[in-house]
Amino acid sequence: MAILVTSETRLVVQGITGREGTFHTLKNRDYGTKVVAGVTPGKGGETVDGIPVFDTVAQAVAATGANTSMVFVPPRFAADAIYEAADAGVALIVCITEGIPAHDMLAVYSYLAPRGIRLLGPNCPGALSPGIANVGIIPAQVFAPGGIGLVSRSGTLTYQIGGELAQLGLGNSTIVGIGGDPVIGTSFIDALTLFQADPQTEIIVMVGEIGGNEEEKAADHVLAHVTKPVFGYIAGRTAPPGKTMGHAGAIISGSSGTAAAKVAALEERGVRVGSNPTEVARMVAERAGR
Amino acid sequence: MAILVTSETRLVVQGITGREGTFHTLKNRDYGTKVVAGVTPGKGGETVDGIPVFDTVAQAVAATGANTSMVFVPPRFAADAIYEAADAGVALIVCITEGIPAHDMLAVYSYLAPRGIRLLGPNCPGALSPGIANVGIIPAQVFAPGGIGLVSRSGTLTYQIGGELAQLGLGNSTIVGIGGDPVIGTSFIDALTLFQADPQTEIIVMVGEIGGNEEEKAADHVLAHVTKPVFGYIAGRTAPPGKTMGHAGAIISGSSGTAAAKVAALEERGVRVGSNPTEVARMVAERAGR
Amino acid sequence: MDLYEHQGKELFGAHGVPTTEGRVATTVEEVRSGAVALGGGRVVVKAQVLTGGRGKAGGVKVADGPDDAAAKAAAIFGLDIKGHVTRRVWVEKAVDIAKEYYLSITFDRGEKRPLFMLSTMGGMDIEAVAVDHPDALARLHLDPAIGMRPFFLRRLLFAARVPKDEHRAVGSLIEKAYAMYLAIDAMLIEVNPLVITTTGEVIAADAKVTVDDNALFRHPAIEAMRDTAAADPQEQMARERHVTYVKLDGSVGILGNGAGLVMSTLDVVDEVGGSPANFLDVGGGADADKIVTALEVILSDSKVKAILFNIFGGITRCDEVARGILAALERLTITVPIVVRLDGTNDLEGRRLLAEAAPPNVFAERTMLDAARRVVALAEGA
Amino acid sequence: MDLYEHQGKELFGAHGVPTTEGRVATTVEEVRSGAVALGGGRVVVKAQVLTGGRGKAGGVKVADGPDDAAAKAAAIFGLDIKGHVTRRVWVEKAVDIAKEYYLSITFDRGEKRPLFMLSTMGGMDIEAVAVDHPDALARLHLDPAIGMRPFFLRRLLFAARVPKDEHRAVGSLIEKAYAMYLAIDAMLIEVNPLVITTTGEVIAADAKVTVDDNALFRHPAIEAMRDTAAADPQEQMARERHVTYVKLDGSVGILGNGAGLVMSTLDVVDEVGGSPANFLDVGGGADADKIVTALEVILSDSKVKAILFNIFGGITRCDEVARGILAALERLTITVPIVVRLDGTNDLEGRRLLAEAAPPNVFAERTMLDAARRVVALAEGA
Repeated sequence: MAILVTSETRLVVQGITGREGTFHTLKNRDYGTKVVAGVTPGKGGETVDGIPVFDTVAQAVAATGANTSMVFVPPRFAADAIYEAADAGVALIVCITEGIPAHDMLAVYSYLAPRGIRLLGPNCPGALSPGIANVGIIPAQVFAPGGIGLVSRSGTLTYQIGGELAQLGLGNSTIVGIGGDPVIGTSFIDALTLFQADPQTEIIVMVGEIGGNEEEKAADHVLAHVTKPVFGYIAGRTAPPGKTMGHAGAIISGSSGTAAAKVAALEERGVRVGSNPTEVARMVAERAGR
Repeated sequence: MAILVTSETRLVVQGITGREGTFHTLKNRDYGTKVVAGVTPGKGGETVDGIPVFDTVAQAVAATGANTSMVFVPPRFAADAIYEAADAGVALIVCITEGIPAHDMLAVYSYLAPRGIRLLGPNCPGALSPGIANVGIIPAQVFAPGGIGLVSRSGTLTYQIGGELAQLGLGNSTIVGIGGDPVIGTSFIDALTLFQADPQTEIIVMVGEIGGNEEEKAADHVLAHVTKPVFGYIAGRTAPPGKTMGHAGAIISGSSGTAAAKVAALEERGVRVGSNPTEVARMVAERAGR
Repeated sequence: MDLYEHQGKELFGAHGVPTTEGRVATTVEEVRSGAVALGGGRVVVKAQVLTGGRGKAGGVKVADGPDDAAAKAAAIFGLDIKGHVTRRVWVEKAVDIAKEYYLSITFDRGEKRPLFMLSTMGGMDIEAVAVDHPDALARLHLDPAIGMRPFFLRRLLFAARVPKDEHRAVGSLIEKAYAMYLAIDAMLIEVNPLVITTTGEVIAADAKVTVDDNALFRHPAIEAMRDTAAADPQEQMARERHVTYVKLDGSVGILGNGAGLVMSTLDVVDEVGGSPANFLDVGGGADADKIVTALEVILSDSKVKAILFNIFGGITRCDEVARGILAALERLTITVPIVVRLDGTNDLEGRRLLAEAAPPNVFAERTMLDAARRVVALAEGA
Repeated sequence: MDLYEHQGKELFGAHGVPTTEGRVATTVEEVRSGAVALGGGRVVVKAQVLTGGRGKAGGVKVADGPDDAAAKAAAIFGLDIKGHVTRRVWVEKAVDIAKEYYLSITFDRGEKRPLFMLSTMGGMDIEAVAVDHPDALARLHLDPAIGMRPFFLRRLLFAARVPKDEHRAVGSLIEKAYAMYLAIDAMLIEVNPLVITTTGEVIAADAKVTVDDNALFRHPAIEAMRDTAAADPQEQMARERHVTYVKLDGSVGILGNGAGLVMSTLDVVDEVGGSPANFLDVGGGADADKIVTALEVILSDSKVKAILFNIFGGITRCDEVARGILAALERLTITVPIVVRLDGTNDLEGRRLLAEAAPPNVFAERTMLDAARRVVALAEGA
């Protein structure tokens, strides 16, 4: 089954003709994702390696039945691109773009949330359901199909942990990078809910980092609603207080939001936390009986 | 059972201390409506004939569990009042105020609709469920409980037809005035859907007028989704083309939107239309076996 | 409230929508001096009337300079265009037209969203274009919760097949027109033609603008644009007194509360063989003074032979209406018979007041149909 | 990006938020002339540092005129406040304080809405107020889909128990502060104290403003306010080159792609007994030039004894990273050992490039843990 990105996914790529857009679109298609269209205003009628390009998302949806959009446009145009996808009736928008102003995303989120339109990201690596489809920039060759659902705020750290699991022979149902920006569309709780309902997923791994209290809220949710085993990892144990470590989310404010506080909150609610990526992978493998 | 306004209704009145606000609030309460609170900024802590007054709707909801708001404030403050009620968690907002700018209501509607918050009006007489509760300015003494659901764009014309029905011994489940402004919260279709689902309602009467195409859309809905008998009346048969008759909705533009076109659309879809209020009441009475 | 072309263009100028440069004139001499002030070159003289089809009626003429403009204007002043007499003209610099497009922003009450329409086949009867070449008229609703965004303009421009090199200029004009639409609470902004000049400029060459009457309280400058001289004097009197009045051709004066009920009353009077003299809605919550005022408006029409009061009180109280009728009988000289039907809020008190005063020319009826029959009989008997 | 008080107040002025009148000064003489320009009366001299607690540290002094202001300023210049050396002061007209309130607008990422906090117990430690008198600190989220509306201000003002006669002035200030919050893409606007003067004026007497770094592209005037002199020179160099760098105290230079992976790398290096010299995230899609730049930044810290490259390529391509390392070895003089771990997009090609070039001080490792152990051993051996 997998979550978010499945065999039903019909992908339109906004910004397909950019360098990165073309590169990752073709990688996604090569992996097996149904990439049905691309959008670049003014390039309607062209093709990218056989993929038809349209001037607007609405045209692409009408012509190809696209139901998922991947946004690969520069930050100052990204909010417009997300609105365009939403207005065109796309059900899932995966926004890879990094550096979108927080106020833009606040407005976008306020629009999408009450309408039930799902956004993954922004500033996220996308979602990969190994063996089925890949939407985004996750390096798929590292991962194999399996029963571990993996959700993470951090892109490359996700790969790291997924890679460690793969080393131990464990595959994934879906790997979801939710992004680390101040305003993101899909939260830990959203991903946990989807994994809990997904028959393929047997064990869930959530990868957090310092800052905010999303991991704590997710832990409450696990205690109340998740029956599958959940393992965790928190990055930023040695980050100095008050220093920004690159994510707006990774700002320690006072005592809450520290790695220690998050680890404690998770452990108290039955989520076992590994002290480094290798350890968490070993804990999962043990539970999975490998 | 009735619709919209029921025994579950707990009413807060915005603008309770105004002349009209006080008059109709007390009439509503005397009729049996559970009027639990009023709101007038700066008059928090006062009472209106025993009804506690609050400074904000949020305070009123927190203190009294109000779930329905009646808006009785001047047009330039009405949009703000509706937002306040929605933000405070009220599920149904009945807006009596007339003369609210259309752009204000466009923005309000765009906010309420995706969030499932129901608005009745603006520029409407409210809703009366005879014998149960009355929210608004409908003169309740004319009506008795019964099985006829009545929905109308026009306030006083609703009373006229309800009065004619009462003369013939027919009572009402609920009388709903949806208002005649360019942007209204509850449409004919919404009211028809509620009446169809309401066990008390046996026959539905819809009262329309010239302008727009809401009656035609409602007729399509009747044909597809309503199994209960529906009767209709359309006002404005003799209105001269191109003249505004007081409602922005009552502008004839070209051939569509005329009374003749609406009557034909209704009749074609199985809605029998009376040529005047007395006739439609007689038709309903015949069907009801009186 | 409908605006004249020159008023719409004044607003275009204030909101940065590129439009033609011109002058309003009410005399031939003003036309000549206006044309001089515009540089003395080729100008267009356009009748200012609140109706369409003025081109076909001879209300728009191109002139080769001030003298020619004065001559052309002389033929336009006084021209009757569908019942509207031309009292003002607009003299504007002629532009070199390469292409004519069509743009409108309307308030779509069905969809509850603004509707944009754009076509490269402007300058002609757009309703015919919509029927004969539906693909040539792009229609797109804007989601107010999203607002104006670049993608919206792209969708509209691509759908209308506007050439790519015009996207920036046409898009910018649309964006500004929409900003104005919001800023002035417009119900309609229509530009036909939207001209692409031979030098590539984009210009709103006409302006049809309607503003929401309910929002005029926040636009006093637009309210002040109202052309009271052109309005029917009775309708103008009614407007000043805040009652909704439309003059018709018959003999039965009609007064009611609520547009739907009044329309229905007209229909029923017609059905029983009478002919309504007017539509008059006193609105909700009318007090005695307003009733007096409304009667004055009705009686200013000398064709009225009898008057029907059809009141079903909700927010309006029947006792107030009764007091208004009695006050009017004292203050005004009313010779025509008045049939009164009162129902709803405080109806018993209202009927009692009238019965006690018992004025000789006031007749009470209990139902709308009976009241309509009575007033028609009285009007015919008069 | 955090702004100094005087910068925040400049923005307040531009957005109509009433604030104190003052001058920036970098010398005692400028303080004196500033105080003269402000009328020669009572002024306040305030250290301009990007940290809290300057009052307690002696960084804020009231002065009785220009000479006294100069004297007070002399003691403030050079003052070290929590590691921030005072180079600038703000001289402002003293106001007659009747009451001190607290106002802040923050970006609440959990609720995904702006959070307003208002209290009549301002001027003191607001965190203590929040704990000791939670009812005295009104908190209210604004729904961006509704925007700022009168009811929102009423809710906030009534909840904070602001006296009714101050609602208009305090509400107006809050409304303008929020308009500014939106206009400048602020993440925080804090006013403590918000002063009610003895004559009833409402004045923002302090200003703490943080602007979203991601939005600076549309605010060049704010970007230009950045105090490059006060920044750590290495961090400044990193910023100019668009890599995220935070200097730490250890000996192991660390470079990775993605904040989470880099933080985790720091943790693992610490866990195996090393001490990180820095946090450096080259971001997504770094090319060879950016790798060279990043190495320059790391090497500008002389404490670095060994460097760890931990790359898991997604949008970043490992072959580009390998090319960057080889280019840096050619262009820079690098004597410290570099441990390289490459995984993900184009990892085979990246490893091949390094293996073929085989530079003597580059050591490849296949796992993060092994790479951490190796670099710690090399740093200790160095």
